Amino acid sequence: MTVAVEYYVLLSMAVFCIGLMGVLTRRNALLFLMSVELMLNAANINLIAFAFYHGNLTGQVFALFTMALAAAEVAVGLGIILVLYRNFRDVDVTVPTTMRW
Amino acid sequence: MVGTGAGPFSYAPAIALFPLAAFVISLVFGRQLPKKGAIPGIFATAASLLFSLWMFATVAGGETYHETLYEWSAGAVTTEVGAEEIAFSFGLLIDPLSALMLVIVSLVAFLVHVFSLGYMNDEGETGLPRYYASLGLFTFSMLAFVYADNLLMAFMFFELVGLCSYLLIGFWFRTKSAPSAAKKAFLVTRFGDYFFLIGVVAIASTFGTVAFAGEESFVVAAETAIEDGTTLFGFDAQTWVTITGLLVLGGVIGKSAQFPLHTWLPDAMEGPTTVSALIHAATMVAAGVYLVARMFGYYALSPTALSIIAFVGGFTALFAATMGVVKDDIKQVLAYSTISQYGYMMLGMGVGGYVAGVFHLMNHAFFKALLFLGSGAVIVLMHHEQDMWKMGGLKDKAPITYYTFLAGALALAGIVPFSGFWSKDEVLFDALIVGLEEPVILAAYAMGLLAVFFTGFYTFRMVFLTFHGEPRTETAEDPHGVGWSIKAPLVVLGLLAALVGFVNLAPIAKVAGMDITFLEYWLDGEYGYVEGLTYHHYHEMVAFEEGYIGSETTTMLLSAGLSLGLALAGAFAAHTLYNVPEPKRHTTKLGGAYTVLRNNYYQDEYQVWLAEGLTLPLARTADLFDRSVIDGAVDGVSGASLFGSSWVKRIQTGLVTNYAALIVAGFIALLLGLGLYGGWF
Amino acid sequence: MNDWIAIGALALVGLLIPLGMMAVSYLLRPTVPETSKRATYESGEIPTGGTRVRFNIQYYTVALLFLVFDIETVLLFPWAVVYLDAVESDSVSLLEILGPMLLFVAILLVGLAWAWRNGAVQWAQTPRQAAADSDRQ
Amino acid sequence: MAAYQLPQWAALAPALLLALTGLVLFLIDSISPRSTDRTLLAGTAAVGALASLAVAVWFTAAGVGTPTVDGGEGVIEIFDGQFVVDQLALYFMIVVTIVTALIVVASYDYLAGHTYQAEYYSLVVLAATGMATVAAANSLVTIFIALELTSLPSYALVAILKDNRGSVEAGLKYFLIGALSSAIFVYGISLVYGATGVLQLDSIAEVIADGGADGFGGLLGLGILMLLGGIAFKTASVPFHFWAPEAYEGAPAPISAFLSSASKAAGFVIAFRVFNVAFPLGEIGNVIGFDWTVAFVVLAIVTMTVGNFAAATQENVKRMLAYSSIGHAGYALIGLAGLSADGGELVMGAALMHLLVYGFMNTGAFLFVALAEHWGVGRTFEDYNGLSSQAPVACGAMAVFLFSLAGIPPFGGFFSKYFLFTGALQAATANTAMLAVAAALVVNSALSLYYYSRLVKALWIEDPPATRDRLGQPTGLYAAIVVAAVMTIVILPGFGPVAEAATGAAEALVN
Repeated sequence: MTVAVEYYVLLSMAVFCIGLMGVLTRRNALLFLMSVELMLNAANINLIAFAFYHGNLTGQVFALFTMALAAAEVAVGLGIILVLYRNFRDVDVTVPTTMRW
Repeated sequence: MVGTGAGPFSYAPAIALFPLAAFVISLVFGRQLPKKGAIPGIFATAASLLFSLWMFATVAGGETYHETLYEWSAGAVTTEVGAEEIAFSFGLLIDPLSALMLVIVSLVAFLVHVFSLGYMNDEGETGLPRYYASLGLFTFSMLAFVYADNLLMAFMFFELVGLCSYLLIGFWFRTKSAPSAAKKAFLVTRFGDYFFLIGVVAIASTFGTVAFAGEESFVVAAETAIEDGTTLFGFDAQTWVTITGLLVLGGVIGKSAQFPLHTWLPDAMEGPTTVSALIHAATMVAAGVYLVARMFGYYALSPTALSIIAFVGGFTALFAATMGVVKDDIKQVLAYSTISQYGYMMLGMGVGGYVAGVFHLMNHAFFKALLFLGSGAVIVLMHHEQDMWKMGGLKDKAPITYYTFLAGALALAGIVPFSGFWSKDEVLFDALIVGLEEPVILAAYAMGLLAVFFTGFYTFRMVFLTFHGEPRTETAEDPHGVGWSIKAPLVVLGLLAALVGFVNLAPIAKVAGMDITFLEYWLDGEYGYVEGLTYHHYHEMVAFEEGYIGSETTTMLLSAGLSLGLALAGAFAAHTLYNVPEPKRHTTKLGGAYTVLRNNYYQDEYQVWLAEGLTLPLARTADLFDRSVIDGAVDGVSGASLFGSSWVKRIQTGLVTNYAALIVAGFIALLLGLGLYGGWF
Repeated sequence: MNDWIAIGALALVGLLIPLGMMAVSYLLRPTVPETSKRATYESGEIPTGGTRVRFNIQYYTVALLFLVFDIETVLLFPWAVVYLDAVESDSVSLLEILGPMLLFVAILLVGLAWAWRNGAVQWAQTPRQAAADSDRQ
Repeated sequence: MAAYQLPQWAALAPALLLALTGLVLFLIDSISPRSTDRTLLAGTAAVGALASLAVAVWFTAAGVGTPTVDGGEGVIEIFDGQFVVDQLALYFMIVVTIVTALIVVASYDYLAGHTYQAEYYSLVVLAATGMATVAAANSLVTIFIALELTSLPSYALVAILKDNRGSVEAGLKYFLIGALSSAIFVYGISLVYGATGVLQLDSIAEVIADGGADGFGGLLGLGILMLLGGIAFKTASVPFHFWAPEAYEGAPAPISAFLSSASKAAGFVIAFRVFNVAFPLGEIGNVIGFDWTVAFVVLAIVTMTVGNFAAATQENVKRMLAYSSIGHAGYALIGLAGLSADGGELVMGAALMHLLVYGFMNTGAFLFVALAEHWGVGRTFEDYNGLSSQAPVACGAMAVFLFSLAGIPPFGGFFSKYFLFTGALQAATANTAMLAVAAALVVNSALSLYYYSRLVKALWIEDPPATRDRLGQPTGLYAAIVVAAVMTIVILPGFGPVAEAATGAAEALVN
């Protein structure tokens, strides 16, 4: 029994929305980052499901690239969060508001 | 017959460039040069004169020149007659008319430069480099205006001429009156030029061309449009030609000091007399009439425009002549006579007498230059006294000045056989024959004829008061001597004033059946011509009927006799009243009219009232409107913008989570909007 | 559809069992509130410090290096998949098969060399290094 | 041509040279860690950027990308069309490398005394590599990878002043919004892939034309919108612009220049390529129900309005420039808004020209701010009062930049804006909404004149404060500023070839 592609899309949408929700509500930079990772993985679900649906490998390969890039993003992000902590003594993203308007 | 770039014509640009070079030299090195810049000016104008004569001779040899030298803008347009592109360029048009005018202008300019040596240098004026630089620029502008081959170029140099006149009239800028006169001249002529500019734009946008000559000219385009019955901007083609023609005429009326924009000219006497000679005889004022002659083919298409030109001319001739009668200042008399004489030229042009108008333009250039320079000589003699009542008896003390001045006066008054007679008579004859069929023209003719009497009167009043009788002041008894640089130009011009009329002896030609109307042949393309710019062609285009009293010859003789009789009557009246040892003012005889005339018919007053009583309140209202409504709106807009700005930038809260929320909200709004637009839901 | 009902039923049961057990426990247990009972460690050990302790920064750099090489394998994976086919095919030379992979690894090695030279894997710092480091800040 | 004897991938030489330069910089730093030999590092980076620029110019001159029928070398496809090197790609490579070179030269002085020299330059060069690769990317995969290659070093660069709270805050905000945007972007890619089954741009267009995506209109539309979001982030367009003011304000000024000029250009090249190649107008309308130009019309108007309005009352010069940069993104978006099924290369060419001119004038303006930061005079308009009396050359150059940004006639900015305006008006015949865009362009330009001239006034008219130290004349910064100013002016007589190249690039894409 194969699962219809619509369900995968629904699943990925759900994951994406959960990630988005996290982005909007989380104030901890690390959790923010994780939420973004969730959104990226939602895209990966899509890519792999569609690759399966369309019967080509493009999506799967692209999913690999996405993962690699997500990792790189996390690496840079963690670096920034570290200096954030060093400067603001906190990883709360709502703390740095010296620049506005 | 249109020549190409080869031959003498390739040197044509130099005619205008010489004075320009003189301008630069005087401006830059004037202070160091001997004579403070007079020398380059004299050499430049002499060179211009030689080149002009060369051009004249070449045209006489049957060649003409029409060449675009530099195209500075061209582009696609949509015009009323369907032309699809328009080019604005600088080009030269040398045909009989412009060749003639080049000679006149450069000759007068040359003589004025020479005269200035005596009038300005010897009198120890300061600021001479500025004076000669302005003269150079002025001559340059006028010469370039003369051989401009298109309306826009003409307009540009027309304006430059106006600017130079401002500089020259206001030369003695430390006095109170000169700057104000300069300003007035500038503003009044500028008022006319507004209409001119609108006219240029109208013509350009209607026909897609501003060229004077050739198949591509706006004259030809207008002719075609009238023949085809095209509707231009919602008007019948002929009506539109009339409208645009009259707009351009606005500039002419301003520059040529026609009623009602003549008021600047008497005031312009505040400039040095040499400048008056240059401005009023051959250049700036002549520019207006010359422009009418230049685009005569265009006016010929519209009888209405011609009638207006003729009527304005006739009216101005009489109107100014009456005012000249009561003036005491020698230059003021000449100023009003100038206005009056240009009225004649306009009258001549307006009745289709192209040759007559140009003829009078030429004669007037010489005799009026003569009279102004002569009056300049008198002013030098009198130690800068200009009031004629303080003169008298100069005849014996300065014979050369007297006789040359007398020649000019005879020409101005129109006494046979001096030049003014022939041309004025021809103008009046042309007016008469048209007037016999057209009542409006007849009225113009009548005014012109009446003005002849006044002309004779004021001219000889001036001569008698200045030169005859007993000296009335001490300076008149012991006048200052004048040098060769003053006498020589007077003699040259005196000869010309006496003799130049012989180039077109129309009445004698008719009576004796001789072919001696050389000027007519010249303008009719007997020698060289540009297609469509000949008298013959114009004559066919002018739609006026002509009538005669008896035969043509009878009419001519009648007209000539009438005008000569009136001139002599005027002269005789002046003789009886003023050619006595102790002349009286005789002003009481005029009664209330005297006050009116002395005040120039209150022309200045009503124009000042127009400016102050009408325009100023209007301007105040506009200013109020501008400050309250417009500025309010502008300030409101900027205030709202800045307020909006302070509001817009508040979105940037500095909280990154808010940004994320706003991004998502913005994205969803875009999604919903486009989804609704694209019909997804 | 029937399959899905079974799954739903399973989920329901999966939820009900723990909730039911918690409910039963709540009903049956005696409630004796005591201070020692509410302590974090009922054994009597007194906790010190917060729950969040800072780790040495070196963990972070090592973790990043691990991440890089972890991901490297992900990217090598597609290459490995086609490798055998490519070797058997005559149309591509060995250089063309190995070249990209070697280049990729070489670039990674440059990065590794840089990280090494810049002290990413320096577990302990000599006083001089520490001084140099503090200069950098 | 030599380009033919080289393997196909050599056509990517501009990007490869940049990548190589980045690796060389890493090697240098590996050999002597913590080196502060500024001349060596900046020199290497500058040489790399200039070499890349030279190659890109050479390729353009040699006719790469020009259709073979016109005597050119034709478009070069690499890796089965994953990359294409055409006129558009080369044009943007030129823009990117020019900006990179300017930045690198200017950074020589700006970074004096900074610890992370080698890292800084290699990150700049790597980001430039990403931008150059973006220009040639022809598949959503390569686009995404190149885009991330651009973004990741940029995040680090913005936050490179580790002890400066502004820099770190800017880096954090930039990173967080960037991560969110790239998540949205990649999700968009996945949806487009779902609807069409392919990721290469021309294949997507084929599938759409064949009706292969007919059943997935909603999916495809949502995907396209999400792609648009990712692009809007990169180009700092509303509503994805929120990171820009902070990032530009907090980052080191050369990096602000780099991000607002080159990185923005990279965003636009994606927009131009993706929307023109993958979703051709007309056909896409049948599938998703509307033409995407509508979206760009809205974005263009809103972006330029928000950018200019917010800039109007700023007190901080750098932040004012940051907002004005958003406004300019709005102008460039007109290039996409004005497209129609049967043309529009004119308006798009105008947008390309604007990006090139913008590369000079905006970079120059930010570099002036870098100079001011180098002098330490302060950040607000008032702090800049009367600088002209002490540094007339730099202030003259700044006046040139500002007037050019405002679109005052003698400078390059006027021409590109003028072409945008006429292009918008021309497009209005097919799409009346373009009239609103043109009107917005005029209104916003007028408003922009207000705040640009405020700065000119401060520099040239206001009196300098009594206590200000003598200002130095750092060679590198001055050189970069003067070169940018000269180019802003010189581009006017040289506009013919530029306009030709831009229109050619646009034509290659639109038709």
